Amino acid sequence: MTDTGYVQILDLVCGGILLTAVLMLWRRELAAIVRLLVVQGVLLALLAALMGVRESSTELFVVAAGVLVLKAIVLPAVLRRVLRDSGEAREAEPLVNVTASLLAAALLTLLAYGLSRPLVALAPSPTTRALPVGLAVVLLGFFVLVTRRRALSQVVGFLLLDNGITATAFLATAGVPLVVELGVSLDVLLVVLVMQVLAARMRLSFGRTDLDGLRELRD
Amino acid sequence: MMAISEMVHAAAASGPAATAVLLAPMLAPLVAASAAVLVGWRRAVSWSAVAASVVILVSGVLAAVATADGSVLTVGGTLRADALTAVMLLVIGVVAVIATWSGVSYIDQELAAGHTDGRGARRYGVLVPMFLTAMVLAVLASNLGVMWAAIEATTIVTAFLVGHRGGRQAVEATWKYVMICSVGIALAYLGTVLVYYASQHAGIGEQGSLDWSVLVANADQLDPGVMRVAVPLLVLGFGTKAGLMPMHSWLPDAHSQAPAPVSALMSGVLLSVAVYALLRYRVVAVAALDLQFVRSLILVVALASVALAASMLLAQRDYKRLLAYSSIEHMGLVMIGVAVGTPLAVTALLLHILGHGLAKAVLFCASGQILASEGTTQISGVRGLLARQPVLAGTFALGVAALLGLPPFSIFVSELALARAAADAGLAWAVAVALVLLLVVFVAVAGHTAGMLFGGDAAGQRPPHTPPHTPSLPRVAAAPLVTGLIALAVLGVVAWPLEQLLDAASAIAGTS
Amino acid sequence: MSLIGAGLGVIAWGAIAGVTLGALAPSRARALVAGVLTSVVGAGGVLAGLAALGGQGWSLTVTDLLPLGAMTLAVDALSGAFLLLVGAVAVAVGVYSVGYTGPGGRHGAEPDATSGDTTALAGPSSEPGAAGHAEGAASRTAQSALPLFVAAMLLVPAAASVSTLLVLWELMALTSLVLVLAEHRLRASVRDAGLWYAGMTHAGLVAIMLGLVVFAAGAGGESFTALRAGSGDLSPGTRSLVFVLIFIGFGSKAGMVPLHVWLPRAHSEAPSHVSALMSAAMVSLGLYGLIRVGFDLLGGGPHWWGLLVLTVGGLSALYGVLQASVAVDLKRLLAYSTTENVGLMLIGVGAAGMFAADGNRILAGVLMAAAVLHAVNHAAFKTLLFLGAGSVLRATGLRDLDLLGGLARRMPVTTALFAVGALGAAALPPGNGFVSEWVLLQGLIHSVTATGSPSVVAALSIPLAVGVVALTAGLGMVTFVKAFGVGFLARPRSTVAAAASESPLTMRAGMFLAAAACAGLALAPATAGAPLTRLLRVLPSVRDGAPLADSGIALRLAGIAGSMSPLLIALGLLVAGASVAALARRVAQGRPRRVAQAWGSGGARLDPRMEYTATSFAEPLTRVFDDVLRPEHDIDVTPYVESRYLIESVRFRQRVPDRLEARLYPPLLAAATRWGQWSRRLANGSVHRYLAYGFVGLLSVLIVVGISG
Amino acid sequence: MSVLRKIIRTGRVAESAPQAPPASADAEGADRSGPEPVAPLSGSVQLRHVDAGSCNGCELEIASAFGPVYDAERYGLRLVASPRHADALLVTGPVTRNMADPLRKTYEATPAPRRVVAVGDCALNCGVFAGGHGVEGAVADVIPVDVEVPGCPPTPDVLIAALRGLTGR
Amino acid sequence: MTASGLTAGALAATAGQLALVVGGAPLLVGLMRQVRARLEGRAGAGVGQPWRDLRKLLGKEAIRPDGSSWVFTMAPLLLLASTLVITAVAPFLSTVSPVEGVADLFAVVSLLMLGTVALALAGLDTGTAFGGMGASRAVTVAALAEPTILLAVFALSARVGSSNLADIVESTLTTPAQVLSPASLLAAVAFAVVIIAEAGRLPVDNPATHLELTMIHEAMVLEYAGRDLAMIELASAMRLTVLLGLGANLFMPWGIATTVAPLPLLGAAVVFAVKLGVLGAGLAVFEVFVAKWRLFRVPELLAGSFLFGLLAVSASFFLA
Repeated sequence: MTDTGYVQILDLVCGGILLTAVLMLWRRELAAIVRLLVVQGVLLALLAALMGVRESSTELFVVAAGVLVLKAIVLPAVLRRVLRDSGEAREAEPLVNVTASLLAAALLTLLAYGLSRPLVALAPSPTTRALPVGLAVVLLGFFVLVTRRRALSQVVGFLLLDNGITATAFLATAGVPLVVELGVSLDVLLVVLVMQVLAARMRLSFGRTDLDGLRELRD
Repeated sequence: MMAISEMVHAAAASGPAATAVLLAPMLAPLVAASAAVLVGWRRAVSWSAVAASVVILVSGVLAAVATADGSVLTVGGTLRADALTAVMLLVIGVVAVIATWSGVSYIDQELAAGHTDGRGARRYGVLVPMFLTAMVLAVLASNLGVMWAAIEATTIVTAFLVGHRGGRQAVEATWKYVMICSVGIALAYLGTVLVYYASQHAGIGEQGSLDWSVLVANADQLDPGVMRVAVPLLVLGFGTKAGLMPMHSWLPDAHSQAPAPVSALMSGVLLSVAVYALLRYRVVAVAALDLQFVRSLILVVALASVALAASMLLAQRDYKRLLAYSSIEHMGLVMIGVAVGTPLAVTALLLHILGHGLAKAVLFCASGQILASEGTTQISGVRGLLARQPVLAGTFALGVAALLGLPPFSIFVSELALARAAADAGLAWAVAVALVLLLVVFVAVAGHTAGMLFGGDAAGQRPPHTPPHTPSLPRVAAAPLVTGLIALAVLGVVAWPLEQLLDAASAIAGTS
Repeated sequence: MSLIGAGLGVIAWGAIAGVTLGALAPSRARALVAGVLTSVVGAGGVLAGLAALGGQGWSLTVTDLLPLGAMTLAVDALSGAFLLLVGAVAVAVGVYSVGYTGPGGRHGAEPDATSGDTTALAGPSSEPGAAGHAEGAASRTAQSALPLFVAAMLLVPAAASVSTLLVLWELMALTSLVLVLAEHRLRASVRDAGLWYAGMTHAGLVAIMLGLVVFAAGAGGESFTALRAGSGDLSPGTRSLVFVLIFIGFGSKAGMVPLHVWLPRAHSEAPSHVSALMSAAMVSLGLYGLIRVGFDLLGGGPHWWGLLVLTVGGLSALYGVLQASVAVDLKRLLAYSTTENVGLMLIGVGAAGMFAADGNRILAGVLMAAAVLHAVNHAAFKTLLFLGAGSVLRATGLRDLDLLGGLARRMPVTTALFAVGALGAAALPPGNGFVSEWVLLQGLIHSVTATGSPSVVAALSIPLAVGVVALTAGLGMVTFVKAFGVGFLARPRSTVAAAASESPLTMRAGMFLAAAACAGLALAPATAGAPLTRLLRVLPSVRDGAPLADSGIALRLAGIAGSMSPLLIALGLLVAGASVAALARRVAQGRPRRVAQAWGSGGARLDPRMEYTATSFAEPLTRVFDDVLRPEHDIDVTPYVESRYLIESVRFRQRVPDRLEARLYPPLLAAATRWGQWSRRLANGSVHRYLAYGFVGLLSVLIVVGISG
Repeated sequence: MSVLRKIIRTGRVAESAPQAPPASADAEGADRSGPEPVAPLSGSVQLRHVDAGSCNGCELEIASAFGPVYDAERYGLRLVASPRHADALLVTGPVTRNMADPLRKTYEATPAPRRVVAVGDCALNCGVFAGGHGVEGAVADVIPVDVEVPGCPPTPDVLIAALRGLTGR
Repeated sequence: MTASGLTAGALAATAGQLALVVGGAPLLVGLMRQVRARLEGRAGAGVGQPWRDLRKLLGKEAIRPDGSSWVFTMAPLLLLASTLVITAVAPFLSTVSPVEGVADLFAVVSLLMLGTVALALAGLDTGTAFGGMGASRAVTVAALAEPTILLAVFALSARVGSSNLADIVESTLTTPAQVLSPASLLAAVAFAVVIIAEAGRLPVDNPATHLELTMIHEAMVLEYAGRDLAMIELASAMRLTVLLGLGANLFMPWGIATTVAPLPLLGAAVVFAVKLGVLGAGLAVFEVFVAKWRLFRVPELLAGSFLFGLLAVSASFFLA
């Protein structure tokens, strides 16, 4: 693969990741958001594969396959199950409305660019120049966590955050050591499973998964 | 004692003896967990958790003996124990012994009272040892990435322990706990990734490394620009698990909902393990960045945590939440020590961690008993306890005294040393702020607990919903509490067994 | 092994034995065991103190004790004085406590059961159970804490490093707190008293700790040797900061205004023998701390330090004695009197500081000696007075002077011994308080001639100080005339007072020991000359003084003209009184006094309610100092239903609240409450809010990093 | 200064003392009742005045006896506030029921040696009040009387003459 | 000083002034009453009347109220004893004394207070309302007078550099100009007020009152009779004498002997008696002109004198 071709594909993939993140902020249908998550998972796997090609490392291909399975198949499947059980299809009223969310997303992306300057400066290369995308996705994910009311939306926010970190890891270091990567993936999977169980219990106890109901423990 | 020391040293630093010392504390709880999986909750199973805790404690002691002179034990490339690790092993072991020991009667009482069933008890029996394993792994891991994963694993393992009792509040507390901690720890992961990124470009080799000793050796090569972004992420991320501002909010909910022994473990050890991670990273950060930056960052977080705890304690109405906020306060104090970072400060903060762990273990277990006997966690619902339950209330009172930093308990000594270390480092203003906040904490906690403890046995004043109280604390429940208090007092008076170890640990983590 | 070492050994082992045996002994023997061991520990202190005052020195460092530091002890003459003071108090208290905490007595009862009642004669009708008593001061916890408390107090003056001092200081606070709370089951007010005490003492600790760690950081070491050597390296600002901080801290323990609020509460709610220990011994350790750090380790300071101490001392003395003079609760009265006496000590220390800064070491020495001497005298008479109050409490269950009276005939020994203490506290000859106030006044009046041309500040402050001391002495006299006259003389004002009986032998013996100390100090103060000189040698800024020339029976001041012989005055009074009595006896020719009903203007009978009470006794003073005291009156008029002009009953109540406290503390507490209520909103339960905290925190940190990078 | 002027202008108003009654030296004083002046009382007698139910006529005369003109004080007589300080009681009026007990108590409260001087007819025999429903009786019915001063009211010079018998001056 | 202090002459001087004060005090009271009587246009009982009263009281029965304790019977003894001690140590006849250095001005003032306290306790011990009332008032007045008296002492002793009575007297003798110094004059005024308050004279207390509600001193001694009362009366007279004598000798010491030779001593005795007579007569004249103040105006008087005392001290600082 030529350098320019690699850079173009890389930028495309990274752009896709950021775009899906912003779209997740925009859309209200939970099913659509889960679909966007699948797309983002695929793009992440693509990114890993791309790095594998670049570094000609088989390990990265394995990682890419793992990412594909986990982020594009398993986790969305879990989310769909939650979605089906809960029967609540829309993120009706986010705490910050969509317009403001999009404006905030713009600001957060700018901040990510500003922040990643020293990171890029350490080893300027096409790969690291895409680092702001990863950081921006992290911040967007956090933003979703803070502003979305549904339990499912929060899980999505967490996954977005995690995807951002994964992207950052690939872009900055071509992935962390495998043992760490495994640990991380297992942890993320378990967290989401725990949350699925919790969401089910929440529905049992509260009748819905609106997180506003969780305000009994307070001072 | 000498014989053991020679034995341990005779085996090489990475010989089979070392392997045994480092693997045993991880495997023993797993054995206990699988026992619970197989046979469910039995007396013997519950004692096996205690035995596992004792194993952790014993290996902690052995590791301490081996590493007090500054040497390091390793197993393969993944497990590693130096004096700092040994201290943490000791903390985990001691608190675990008390918590599991009092857990024996706790679950029996819960079963008897119908708060849980056989499945719940089995889950408890499985998860608690696994929790211990995760924490032991976190302190033994030589790789910072593995350490991260182990700390994250504690969240998952404890998720269902927090929600042990079931019900709306348990679900709520668990959701907050899992969500906030996962987010926080994810930030720490981002920080880890960035450190790894910096290490790749620091001449460590093509692949870079997350191995702590390698990182420390090459810390001055790490890029300051990257580290300046990474360190705040790490502080915030591990700070979440340590219950520090601004990601502290999960802690009061989780601590107040979890079963008492689990609260004891979380408050006494889990928070400290996160601090331990920060302590490790601090060495790297200080070498890579200027001291002032690291110090200011941590100091702000630390003081903010103490201030928050003080504010929340003032009008607290629930004694388990009171203890939880007190944990935030103490972690804040410990973080002041981390910020100062001189050898004296590190020695002091390690002793503080140990003291706090013991005190909190005693207090949470005692508060579990109070809950069992009074039927409420409201402070205003408990009156004149000392007159009715002298032993239970006495241990609770002494625990509070220890927590508030009264001698002869070790927290006083460590707080004093922290103040001295901070003043020596030119941070007298921080000492002043912290001490004033501690005064607020003192008044608040003393005021709330005085209401619970003192006063006559006014039968008419007790709210009607309280069950007929148990006449006195069962001996099996009282023994661990009293043991813990005695240990706490001895630690505050006698320097001899720990001083050398703590000095060795401070030589590892302290920078002057 | 030196005597000091032996003494400290006795203290340490005695305390350990006390805790163990106090906890293990069967309840019947507990009082005896705890009392004896307390006395033994005290005797160790006396031994060490005498040896140190005799010129011995001693020091010890135990590295294996006290983690992150080392147990460092050193005893010099200054320590010796306070070791002796505390030890002697403990000996008397130990003996006393055997009887006091033993079976019998009414001191476990609600004390104010009848005070609000219009029928003062009613009295507590039911005999308070011995059970309540066994759970109070006689409980296992309290009895085993007693020797430990004494040992902690004794070791405080021996501490020779910041860590050691603070650990022992807090141990003292904790053990005393336990003892203050001993009777928590019997009265709700005990809990409040304990809380106030705990809070104030912790506030004091914060100040001391801050001051000392700043000091240690500046001096480059935490042992007193290092502090002494390094104090010169501190900047003047830091030195002053340290001084002000430790002044606040030690002052709060000493009970100076406005940090005195815990004192009237804790001293009146604690068991009486504990009150004696706290008021007589523990409070003076505040003075010790001030002298040790301010004048030894810091080596004295600028003029304004002295002025500060002098001013606070003067205010404390005046405010304390004013409150004492209108107090109705006997133990509260004694507690306020402690504030007064601490004020007098501080006046001495402050003036000493001023003169030392001016370079007048002779005068500074005299005044410092006066302060220490007054601490010793105060310890003697206040022990006696609190023990006396305890005897009354035990016999009647009452602390309210308005319900007492008539004890002189029912408890003759207690009454006589209390009179000795009251004489000392009223600063009248031939009492012991008079001696130290005399030295203090001598030091003050010589400021004119001795300093040549005094500074304007001195010229203004010293006369005021003399006025304050004089007014304090006058009001102190009123206070103790009231305490003794209303509490012990005349006819009983309640049935319980009428049924009082004399205390057990051990209690009388404890009081007798204290009274003997009072008498010794009153009659032979000159023997303190040599020890006081040795004590002053410890303090660099007043080192040259030899305050009391040891000249046998007369008390002569060294360097300045002034002499007085308390012994001869007492002798003169005795001779004159005896000869007059002999003359009167000859005149009487054996005719005895006829006992007749008191003259009631021909009225039918004399009711106890016609007697003057403490409240009415203090009424003129309350009026005179109306502006300061602001008494609260409460008048209920109940008319008959038929007409509002026909009055069925009128009920008048007067309360003199602690105005300083009312001004300063409730706003503080209210602010804290508001703060607490406000911050509850921070944890409102919303997970979004919680995550937002993190998000905002993350963003702000990142922005700061981005900008600063 | 007006007071000073008044003092100077007025000068001495006390009348010169009449001849001391011979009673003290004269054992045959037949027309006088009452005892010998007691030796310890010679030259100094403190009086406690008790109004046992008087119409206040006697009180006026007593007051003027101690005024500047008669100046009883020059004979060593003095009115005092407490019976404890008194040597003699100066009782006026018939003894009313309500005052009988106080009178007895006052007598009890007076240290020995003590004398009782009944002043005025009412004190001696109840005068016009004799037989009144509120009257207990004469002073002598309640406490022993040593000196009787008749008159309704007795004039100051009579009173002083009687009292001088007690002081012996 | 101490060597000569124990000579027979010095002892004689002390004995002499004891005898003079004990014997003369009732006469001084008699003189004051006589002066007053004359000013009121009366003949008066004669100067010796107080002695007659005392002689009579000694022969009378003593009474103790039911319910009182040893304090009641001890108080007159203590009152008299403390006054005797003051009399012995004060420099009335000679500045040389065998009891030199035993008591200074502070001690003297405190001994005066001791007497007040003894009487106040006795008043309380009677258990009557009047006794308590008198005690309360007496100690209140004394407490407020004490600062003044000590400040006056301070002003006097500050310039001498000693609070020793003999030193102050000697210093005034050697430099008479000091008497007219502002400090000294202010102190004298303050001292005069204190004498009035402490001795229980008008306008603070009326020694001749019959009305219990206005009493201070009298109210406390209402229960005493016979020899106990005699002791109190004598002591009261002596206290007045001692206070006037102190005032006289501290501010106008002329005539006092500076040796213990018989002739100067005799002269000193005569001069002292004359001084006291003049002072007493002056006080009596003053009393004719004033009425008793309300009890709650008394603090004003004492506050005023306190101010004088403070001014005196400040003057001795600034104008010394």
